Amino acid sequence: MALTKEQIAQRIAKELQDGYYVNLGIGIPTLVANYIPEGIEVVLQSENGLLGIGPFPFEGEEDADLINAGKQTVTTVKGSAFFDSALSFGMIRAGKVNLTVLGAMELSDRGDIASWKIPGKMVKGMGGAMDLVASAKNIIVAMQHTNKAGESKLLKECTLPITGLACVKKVVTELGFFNITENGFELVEIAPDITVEEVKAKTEGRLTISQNLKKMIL
Amino acid sequence: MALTKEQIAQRIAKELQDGYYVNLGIGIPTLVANYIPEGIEVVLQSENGLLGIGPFPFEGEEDADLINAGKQTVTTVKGSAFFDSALSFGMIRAGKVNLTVLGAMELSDRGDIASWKIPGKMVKGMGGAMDLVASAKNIIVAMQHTNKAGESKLLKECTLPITGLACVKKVVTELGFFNITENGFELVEIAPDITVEEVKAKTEGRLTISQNLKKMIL
Amino acid sequence: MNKVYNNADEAISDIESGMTLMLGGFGLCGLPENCIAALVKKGVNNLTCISNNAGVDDFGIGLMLQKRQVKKMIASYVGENAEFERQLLSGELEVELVPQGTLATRCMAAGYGMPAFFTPAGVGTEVAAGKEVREFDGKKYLLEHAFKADFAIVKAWKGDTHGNLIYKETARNFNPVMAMAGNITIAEVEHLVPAGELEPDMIHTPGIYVHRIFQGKQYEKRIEQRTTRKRN
Amino acid sequence: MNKVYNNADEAISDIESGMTLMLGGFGLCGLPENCIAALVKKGVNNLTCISNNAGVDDFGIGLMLQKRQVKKMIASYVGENAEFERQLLSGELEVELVPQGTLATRCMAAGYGMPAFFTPAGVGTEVAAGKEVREFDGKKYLLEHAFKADFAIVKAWKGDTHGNLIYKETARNFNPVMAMAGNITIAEVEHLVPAGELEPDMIHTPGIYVHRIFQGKQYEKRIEQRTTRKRN
Repeated sequence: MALTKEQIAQRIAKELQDGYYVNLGIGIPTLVANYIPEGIEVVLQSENGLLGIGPFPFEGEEDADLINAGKQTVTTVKGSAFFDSALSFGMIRAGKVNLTVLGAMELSDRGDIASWKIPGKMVKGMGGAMDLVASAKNIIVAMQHTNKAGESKLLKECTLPITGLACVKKVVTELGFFNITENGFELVEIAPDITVEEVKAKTEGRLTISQNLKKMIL
Repeated sequence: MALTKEQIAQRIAKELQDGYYVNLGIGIPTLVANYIPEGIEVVLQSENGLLGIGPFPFEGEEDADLINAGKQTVTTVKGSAFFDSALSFGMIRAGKVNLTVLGAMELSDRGDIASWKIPGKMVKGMGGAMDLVASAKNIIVAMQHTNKAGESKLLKECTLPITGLACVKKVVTELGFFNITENGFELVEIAPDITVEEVKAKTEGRLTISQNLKKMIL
Repeated sequence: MNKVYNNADEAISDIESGMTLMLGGFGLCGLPENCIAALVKKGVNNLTCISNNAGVDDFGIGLMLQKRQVKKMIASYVGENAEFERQLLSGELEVELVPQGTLATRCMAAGYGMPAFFTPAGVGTEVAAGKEVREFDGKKYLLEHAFKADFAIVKAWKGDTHGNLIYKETARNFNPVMAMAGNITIAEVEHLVPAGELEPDMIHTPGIYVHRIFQGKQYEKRIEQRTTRKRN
Repeated sequence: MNKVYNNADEAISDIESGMTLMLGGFGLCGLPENCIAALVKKGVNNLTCISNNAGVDDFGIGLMLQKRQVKKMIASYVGENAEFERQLLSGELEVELVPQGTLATRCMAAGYGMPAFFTPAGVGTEVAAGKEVREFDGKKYLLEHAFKADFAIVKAWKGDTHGNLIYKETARNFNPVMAMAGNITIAEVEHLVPAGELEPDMIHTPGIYVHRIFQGKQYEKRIEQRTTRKRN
């Protein structure tokens, strides 16, 4: 069975390590915060100027001056710090964020990512995505494997305008967990009840199957 | 009579205007703070990270964490702000400081200044002087007209290593107040009881005498 | 020294059509609401606006777009705004999209007297078109330039009569870097206090960067995504 | 997450001879006194030290110079130090003098992931030797590069267990920009408190930049120029 969005987030959360500073993008990545493993402490960075994002406020306690990068009302935690947008991207560019989790529209088998524009249809802007992908040493993309028409979004070449070149090293879709190597996508964990053949059929980019392919455990 | 150091500072203080942010270098420039005209408000910037330098502390109230760029213990005033060294020079480079008063070892008639090094004899370093002279739109140099041997320090060309090129527009020495124009030093105010001939004799660089030459009034 | 103005109308009175303005805020958070309202009332147009977002249809810079006061928008993210999209697609509005970190750093660079700097964001993308690319330690970077703005308009939580500013929570965002970058900087604050009442160690923007300050009123502080949890 | 160390000896235990260190402070103000003492005790040598000043003969980095632990000093102002001058003139010590604003900005650039930037300081001087000069808006600027440092060692007033730091008065100086720039950053603080005790709006250095923190002891805080006035 293909993973739900929550399960994709749940799998990505297993990559977290104690002491990590983590930037979670809008959409599936945000859900990762719900699955932080017991016993480890991670600090969530919000690029609008907050380290230490807390849970949503209780009803009636929303503070318009306290939002995350998705413009949602949030709270602080013990040890939170506020700062301006330049310092926020300063710490991102300086490589101080240990893990960045982002959504994508398309991904190439060399790790190129397209996520910010559909020419003629949608131009919302790149926001902080170009800074994040250009800077992070450790990026995991969370995305759907195919579009609504069933076409692969894991491609040989991105067709949409690029957000960053050769920057993504790992991707988790509803079908499995893939590393991006010099041989393209490498399936290392497969979702429960998904077949390798299905993954092959739905992946347009170069695909290899790990020698140590595992069933994904959530 | 040649001006004393205090009188040089006193004359420079007349250039202050209400609302000015001012950086005063070590030596004679520091004395300018003692002659701020009545009724105007200026804010003194210390490049180690303070806007709003107050007077020396009362005896027994010295605070080792609160010093000026000359490493002297100081105090704050109402409206003071602390910041780091990068922001301090940021505001200097961005041209936010309205007036900079500096000492000099030598000055050329094109406004080059030498103030940081005597090869083979003294290498204390430039500190913030190179940043200040490269950035300030309005620099007044406070200096002695001649060295101990009686040789002019207002020269055609600096002989010592340069701090900045063509950056000084005004200089006050014990002999008078000079603008630096395309024709070199222009004597615009002469110290009481000093003759134009003496100024000429003691100035090696190109010198013109203002059509409107005035006796300096302190 | 007199930096204090009575209200937004007075503070923006010499902003003219055709000028370049920086406007602080992220989404609808930390917006200079009073100044935006005054700009709409004054009716200046042909403006170039540098701001991370373009507001929503009926709040923030969206209000200026409704009145077609903006000729060019320089921003990083402009979703959530139908009127913006209409003007963009019809060609009425010129848009330059800049990566968010680059946008912030180009403001900061202006305030730091740094005309240009290298940043990795946008290498290999549309954003790199026409820009110098240089490699440092095996990684490619773009040369980006400091912004220039006739006016920077920012919102702070507290300010004093010397122009020192303190921001609140994530309403800080772009406000400090823009405050440093304006040829003239106008700050509107929720609480204006006499010089000496703010702790000198706790000031986010030193007053040297702020030319005009006034106490704003009737802040709406609209929330874009009201997300909450229930008490157990 | 455990960033808390017991003392300076533990915090610096893996600093090795030949490394590059940044050390915060201006003059004798805001110096990481505990770490300097521990470095002297440990006896590492061949160090490259980046610091605005070199201390005085018997305080600050001067203590490391006495023990000839420093191979190269990168600083803006090194007066007030006879032993320094002796080592410099004898050729024992390599010295690179950097304009103070450039020094601060090269640290900041490292912390902002900005490999290089343009600055006007030093154009036409010895400092410009070998550097790219470029004109922007009719003014000349030098290309300067971000510093790299194995360790940055800073002193703050208060810090929490997450590494968030608050500095006091002009003891802030170079400490925040160096804190951002170290490959590993060690902060010694006068008061170490549990995470949650510092006001999030008032933090000068966010903890993400700080890898190790400990509460220092017996701060001497020597005053270089004790200037006072008498009460009337």
